[in-house]
Amino acid sequence: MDNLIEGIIVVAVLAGAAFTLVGSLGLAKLPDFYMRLHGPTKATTLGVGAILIASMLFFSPREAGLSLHELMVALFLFITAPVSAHILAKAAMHGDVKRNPKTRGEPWEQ
Amino acid sequence: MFAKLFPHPLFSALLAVIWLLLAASYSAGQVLLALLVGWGLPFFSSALWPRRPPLAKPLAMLGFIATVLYDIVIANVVVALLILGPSRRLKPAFVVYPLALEDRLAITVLANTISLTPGTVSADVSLTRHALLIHALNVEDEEELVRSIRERYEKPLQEIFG
Amino acid sequence: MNAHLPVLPVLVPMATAVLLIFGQAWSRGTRRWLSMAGLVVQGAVLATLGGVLAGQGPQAYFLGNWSAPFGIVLVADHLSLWLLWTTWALATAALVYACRGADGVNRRFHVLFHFQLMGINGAFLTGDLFNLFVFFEVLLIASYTLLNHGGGKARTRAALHYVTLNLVGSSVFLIALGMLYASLGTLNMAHLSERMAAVEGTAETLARGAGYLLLLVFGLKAALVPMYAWLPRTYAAASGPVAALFAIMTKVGVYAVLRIFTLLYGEQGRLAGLGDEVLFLVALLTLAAGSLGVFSAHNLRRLSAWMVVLSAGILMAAVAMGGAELLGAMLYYLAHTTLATGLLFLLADRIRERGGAEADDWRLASLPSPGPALGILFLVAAVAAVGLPPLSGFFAKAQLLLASHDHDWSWWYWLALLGSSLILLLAFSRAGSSLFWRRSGQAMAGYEPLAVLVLAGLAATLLVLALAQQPLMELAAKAAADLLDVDAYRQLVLGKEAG
Amino acid sequence: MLYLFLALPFVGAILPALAGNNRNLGASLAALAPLAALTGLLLNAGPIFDGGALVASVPWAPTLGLNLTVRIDGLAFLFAVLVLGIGLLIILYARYYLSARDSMPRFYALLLFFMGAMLGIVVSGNLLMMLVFWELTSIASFLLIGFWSHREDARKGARMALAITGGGGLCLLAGILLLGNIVGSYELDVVLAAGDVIRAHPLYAPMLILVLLGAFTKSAQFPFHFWLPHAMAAPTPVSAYLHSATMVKAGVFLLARLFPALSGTELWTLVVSSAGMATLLIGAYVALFKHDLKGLLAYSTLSHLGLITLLFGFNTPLAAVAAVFHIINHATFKASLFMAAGIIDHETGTRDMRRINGLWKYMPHTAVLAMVAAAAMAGVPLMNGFLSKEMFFAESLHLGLSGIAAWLPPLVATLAGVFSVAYSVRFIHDVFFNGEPIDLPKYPPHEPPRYMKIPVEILVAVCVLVGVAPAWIIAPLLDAAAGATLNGNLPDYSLAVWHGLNLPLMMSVIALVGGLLIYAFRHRLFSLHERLPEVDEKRVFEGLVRMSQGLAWRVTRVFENDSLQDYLRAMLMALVLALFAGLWLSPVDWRLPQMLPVDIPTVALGALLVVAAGVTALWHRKRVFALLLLSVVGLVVSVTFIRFSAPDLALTQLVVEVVTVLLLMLALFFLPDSAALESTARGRVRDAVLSSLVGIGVGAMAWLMMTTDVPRLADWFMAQSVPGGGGTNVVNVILVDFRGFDTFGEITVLAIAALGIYALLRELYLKAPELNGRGRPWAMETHPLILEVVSRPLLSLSLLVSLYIFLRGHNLPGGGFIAGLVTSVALLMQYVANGVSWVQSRIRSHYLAVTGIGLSVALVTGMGSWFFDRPFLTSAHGYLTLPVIGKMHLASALLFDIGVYLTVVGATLLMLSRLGRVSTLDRKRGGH
Amino acid sequence: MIDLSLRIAAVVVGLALLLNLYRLLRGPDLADRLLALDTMYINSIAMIILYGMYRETTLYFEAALLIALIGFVSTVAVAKFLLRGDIIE
Amino acid sequence: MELLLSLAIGWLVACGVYLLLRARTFPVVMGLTLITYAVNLFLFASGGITDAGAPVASTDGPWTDPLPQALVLTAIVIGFAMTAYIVILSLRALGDLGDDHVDGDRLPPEDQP
Ligand code: NA
Ligand code: NA
Repeated sequence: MDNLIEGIIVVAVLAGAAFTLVGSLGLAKLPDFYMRLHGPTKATTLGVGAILIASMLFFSPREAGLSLHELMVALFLFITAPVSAHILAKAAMHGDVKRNPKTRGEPWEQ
Repeated sequence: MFAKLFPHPLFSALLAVIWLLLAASYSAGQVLLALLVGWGLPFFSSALWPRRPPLAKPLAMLGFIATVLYDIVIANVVVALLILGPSRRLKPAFVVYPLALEDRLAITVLANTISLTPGTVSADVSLTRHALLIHALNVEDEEELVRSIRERYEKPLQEIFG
Repeated sequence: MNAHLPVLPVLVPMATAVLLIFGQAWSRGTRRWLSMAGLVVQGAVLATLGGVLAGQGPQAYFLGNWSAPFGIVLVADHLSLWLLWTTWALATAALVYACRGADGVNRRFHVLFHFQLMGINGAFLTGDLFNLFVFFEVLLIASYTLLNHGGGKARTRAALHYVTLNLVGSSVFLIALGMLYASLGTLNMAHLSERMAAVEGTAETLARGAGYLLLLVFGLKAALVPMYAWLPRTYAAASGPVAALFAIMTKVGVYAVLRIFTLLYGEQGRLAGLGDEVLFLVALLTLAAGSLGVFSAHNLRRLSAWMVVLSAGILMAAVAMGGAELLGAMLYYLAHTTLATGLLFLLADRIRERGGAEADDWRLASLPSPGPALGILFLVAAVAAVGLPPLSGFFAKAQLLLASHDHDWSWWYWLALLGSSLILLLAFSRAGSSLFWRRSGQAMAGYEPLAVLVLAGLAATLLVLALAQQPLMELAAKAAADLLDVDAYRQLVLGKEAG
Repeated sequence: MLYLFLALPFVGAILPALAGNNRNLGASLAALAPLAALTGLLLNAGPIFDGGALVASVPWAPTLGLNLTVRIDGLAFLFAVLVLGIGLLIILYARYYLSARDSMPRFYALLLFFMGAMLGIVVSGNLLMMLVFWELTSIASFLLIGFWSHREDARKGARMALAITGGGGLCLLAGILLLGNIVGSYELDVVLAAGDVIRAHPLYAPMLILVLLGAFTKSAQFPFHFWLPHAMAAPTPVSAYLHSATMVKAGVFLLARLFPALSGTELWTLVVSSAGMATLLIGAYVALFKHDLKGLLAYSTLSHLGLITLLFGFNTPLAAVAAVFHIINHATFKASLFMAAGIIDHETGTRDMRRINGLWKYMPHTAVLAMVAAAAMAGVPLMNGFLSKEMFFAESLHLGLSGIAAWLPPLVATLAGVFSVAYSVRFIHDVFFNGEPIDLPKYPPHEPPRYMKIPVEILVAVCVLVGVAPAWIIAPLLDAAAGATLNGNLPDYSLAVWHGLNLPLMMSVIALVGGLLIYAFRHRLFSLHERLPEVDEKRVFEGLVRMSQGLAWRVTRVFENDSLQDYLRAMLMALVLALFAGLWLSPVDWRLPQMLPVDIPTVALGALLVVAAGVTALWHRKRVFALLLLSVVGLVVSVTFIRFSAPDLALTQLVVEVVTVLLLMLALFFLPDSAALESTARGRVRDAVLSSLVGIGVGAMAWLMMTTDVPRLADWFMAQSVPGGGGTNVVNVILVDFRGFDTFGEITVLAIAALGIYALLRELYLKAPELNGRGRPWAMETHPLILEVVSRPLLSLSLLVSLYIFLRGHNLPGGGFIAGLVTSVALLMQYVANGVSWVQSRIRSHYLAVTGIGLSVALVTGMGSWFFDRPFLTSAHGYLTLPVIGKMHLASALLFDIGVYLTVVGATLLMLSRLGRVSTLDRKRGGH
Repeated sequence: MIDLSLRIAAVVVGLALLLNLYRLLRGPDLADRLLALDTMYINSIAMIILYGMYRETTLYFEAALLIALIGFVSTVAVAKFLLRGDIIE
Repeated sequence: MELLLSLAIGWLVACGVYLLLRARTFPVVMGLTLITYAVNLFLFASGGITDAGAPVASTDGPWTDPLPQALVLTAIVIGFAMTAYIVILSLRALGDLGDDHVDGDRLPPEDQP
């Protein structure tokens, strides 16, 4: 049981870190702002989510009772990340940032 | 009367639960405090949240959340692969999504869901609230994207918010 | 209540200020009376405290009932009392003067005024170095705000400079505090003093550096070279009552050097006498800068502001030389110069109130004359400021000269004191003859007996300082003795088990 | 009684004001006090003539050695009589001299004030007290010389007199302090008895020079003589009083007073006699060439003062007697001459002797008076001036010098006598004879009012009486005065008119004849004199003052240039010096001690910090970008706090940072969001060097701090936190309990800042820019829907977090301050998402009041402990058992923390909501 | 095992932070930089949680919570600034 | 680690000071903020740095010195109040003086007395 939980923790930690990195990698390498926007809002959020799960599993046996307060962080992130992305996209459209020429469709005038 | 005392009853319950989660203690005192918090915060800040959202089927919310969480996990892998792969192959697009929802909260939930689920970010809501602008990282068929969002998210939301 | 006397000079103004926050809607008259009442109570507190000190000697007050060095302790000795009284006298004059109308410009004037007093009084009382920092900040933020009282370009510009410099100063203060804590492991001044006596090694390096940094910080407050240049415009820009009150602000810096350097870098240990030479040199340069400024001023505001710089030099040089007698004389001078410059600032303001924004510029000969009442008051202020008898300035100067005569640096000090006096004489005679004699046309409109009364009251204080110099000198001597009796201070704060 | 005597003139100074416009009454009232004083003095003069003194003493400032000692001996008596007596005559004279435009009460008040001060000098039995009155005479004379303040020459003359005599006063102060220090007392009795000690003291020379500087400036001795002629801008009664019997006599009085204590050394002889000699000659010479009546008299005064000084410089008892005698004589004849000059000025409207001629015809009475007085001045036999001058000549011959030095004094004396006769003759001949008046402003002149001449007549009578019967008239007084001057060692001297045909008489004859000859050839001399380059000391003096003022201004401007950058640079250079001096002057152990190991994530953090801060500095002109980088720095600093186990700091830093960024964003709306490059490359390099030095210094100190280990208070806090403070979060317990007073001050700072900001923003109208930094219009949508909707639940969630952080603060990281900031941020979010007006219309709470309540809660909590006889802020904590809830831990510190919480919320929101409104107002007006 | 994974994860997240910094410096637009900052906030949450696990303490948890809150607030504020210039209107 | 932290502090100070010496209000404020960060770290470091746990009395084992932390907290709050004040003051300066330059030299020079 302990080993299983430990295993899950290890996997969650590593996977979380990996997703985090991927999100940031996307931010670093993708060609235009709108495409970069996808990396952090999702991959990173999920990555942090995974690490939070690891933390819950990690602390629950150590503290008295279930350690669920990590859910609060997750909740916050899941509520706010899309809003941040949304308003960032609006800001970008207002700033007329360069788009990848392959992009179909047009951003809206702000 | 009830509505005045409990402007957002479901939310109150959620807050109480969160309080208990945060406190990580379930003693009688903490439960009482949680109830107090759950009632008090919405009550005292009701001026800043005047309209109670029209929730028709609150329980359906749970199913929706499950769907979304599942989508987040699955599709994140897809995005991760897209990111790791060569960027040249990506086919980004701005897609206009005609909204059927009318409630402000419902629209917001939909927009956020779209942003959380992979490959799409809701970039704008039209001033008339009749359409969403979505940026997709890699999309072959815009029609298909619109249709899948409609089916998977907007329909359930229409149910939840009546 | 007597048991809590040492904390009351901090709490009374604060309570007054807080009450006044709630009194925003009250009539102006009510607010004024409340504000005055706060000062009256404070005066009563000081009088009682004086009695207690005379009877029982210095008092320590352990806040939160935590023994030193763990909690914060306030120490009320005669030195604190001396400065508290000086502040009080100045503040009373400034406040009464302001209540004639200047306080109406901004509803929060009285609030800020009392917060300012809270900060100053706290700085004079605290026995904890970090707490001193906190009170410095209280008095600074209040002064920033008071400085802007009334608004206008000059004030804004001056405030920008003043605030920025002091923010840097505060940072330096914190750095010094960190170095002291790292090297001595405590923040209580008595405890620091005790540990400083045995400091060595790397801790000594840190403690030395901290000493220099503190000198810099307090030098900025006191407007010493090279950090004096901000002062003239700042003080000249402030509204009259505020500038008058600011006359005490540089003295807070002087006090801080006096207290900290006596306790920490005083007689004992490897760092004894740290910075004395530098301080003396810098003080003389400040005195020179102040004299040049006084000499080149062309309006009363700037003249008064430069007076503040000049007197900072005189005070700090005395601090650097040290010795019970000289410090007593220096405290007497401090009270005198604070009140005298306060009077000058109020006079300048009064002239401007009556004759317009530039009315105190004596190059403008065509303006109407400020009239005989202000003329006599100016004469009194000038006589005091220059150091002529029969007012306090003369005796202060004589005391300083006399008390410093057998010091190694006395020739420099005498030269500086007498030289600056001559320059003051030239400057003030020119100022007075141009402002009151050359403008012989009709007098300015707006003669106001109350204003004259307030100014005359302050002027009378200068005479009282001179007439009652014997008891005052004895009190100042007690203050100096309390300051220099480091062992007693430690004993008082740290108790018997200290050692 | 003696104090009353001294106080009389001062009290009397107020009296004339009672008379209003009645000039006679005014003068009478003015005369009351001196008359009473003089009468009192004369009635009590008995002991004085017996060689004793009237003494009274009370301590004033014993610490300083300052006692109020009145001591009237013969010398003091003599001067007091002169001061009061001539003063009375001046009062009478001035009654007629002053015109209706002059304020009589003011004049008499100042005159009496001066009289009192002068009286004070002469009767002081304590040197410091004397100094007090000495300086008072300077002030009074300044006001008197400048009496006609509308005249520029009066103002300038007054200032010059004050500058010189005041400066001398400063020297005298120093000298007297030294003297008192040598003797150990300022009491005159003690000082006069300590001559030997004084002369043997190593500080004798500097002390003597300082005292003499005081005396010489006051008595207008060379080279400080030039102020006196310019003081003639004063009304003539003032000149007659100040420059005959009083003000200038104060200097020679001082020489006389301190003669027993200070004289008798070569230094004394050298300095005093050379100053006297020079003044004597210069005065006598220049007097002859002055066309201005008062100018002539002024220079003759100089000359006579020089004579008296020279006599003291002779350093013999007999010379001292002669000096005292000449003081009396000069006072009488010079006062009468000034008055006569005043009458002439008054009647002719000018003082120019080239225009005033032949007045004998118009005012013979005055002419007679003037002639007698001038004869006294010239030293004509049977006049008082003759007697003292004979003594002077005699003394000049008996100095016991050898060689050329023996010839010099008599030569100088005779020469001066020659000129003195010449200008006296000129005063008479040029004015009363020498043809007809030329173009007088008032014509024809006639005799002045009867009473205006009475003072002159009295004085002239004295001149003659003394001159004819010195032994009867003046001997007792002179004995007393000279005896007092010499401290009782009065030599034998004879006051006869005829001493036989001797050398002094020969010198007198030479002087008389020579003087007449010189006057006869005056025209040739005048033209010769006019060809000499004229030295206008006044212009030199004023030029010097103006030049040094200009210099002072320029030097001041260099440093006080209103440049914040320069001020900062100066301060930072001092900082560098302080830091490096600290490192330099004490031992530094630079060895690498055992350190914490470094790990990769921390290095990454470090890299983040370094790059972000560096780029902020480099690219600060792209302001939004720089602000983002600043946020990165803030974030990294917070994480660093976590890395080193300071969770409370991390929390605080985080919230503070976000509020700061919000604030800066608000500000950036108005500030230009990019700036031009202003500094030169050289300037930037210089600043970079300065910055690096500061950074190196601080970094080195940080390094030393972390590598040194001393016993600290930490253990105690850790141990006491739970039992003493009732909380496990030691940082919070320190904040609200152990060092609650700091926090008390800290929230006060916050509240004041909020108040200040509130005040700053009042009536601040800033133009909201219509385009963004890139010249594009702003987005149309003010409050995006999604943000608006999400902000609603987010508020409650954040408040929940805030409450949570607040409640746990005493035991775990958190507390009132952080909770307060979180609440503020939560509410600010509402402002951002929904707008100022939306929120403001829904939140009624008055932030200022919230701030006030917060402070009050903290204050009242702190004072609560007084009811338990504990000091301010003493905390109480305990356990409370409640039904259902169970045992609850309560600490009064929690209440204090609530105060903190409320203050923070109130203050923060007060600042930011106010600022938000500034722009919105403008946009509303502009109709965006 | 957990320890090792935590160390590895911390290095990985550190790398992610550096990548964020790269984007922050690189831009090219303010929106890009802001996005990078926002990501940095989230990544530092991950870092703090990892550190808490490494130290086996939950004391740092609230810091993570607060970063989530204020990261959002500051991102929104700057974005609002870019859009409207005025963040509170 | 001590070296790293010292370097970071020194660097922050240097950058802050450089910004402080710029001619406009905004960089000055940013410089002050950077200096404040550095000073907070500096003051914190005065208690020495350890890998030990946070100063919470309920947990066992080693802990860091709590006093500097409390001091830094106070300093942060005060620094915040001051920063807020100077930000608004620079706005006021902008409003009153028409630009954001920090020096007053460009006002007409006062003429000589
Ligand atoms: Na003539
Ligand atoms: Na706004």
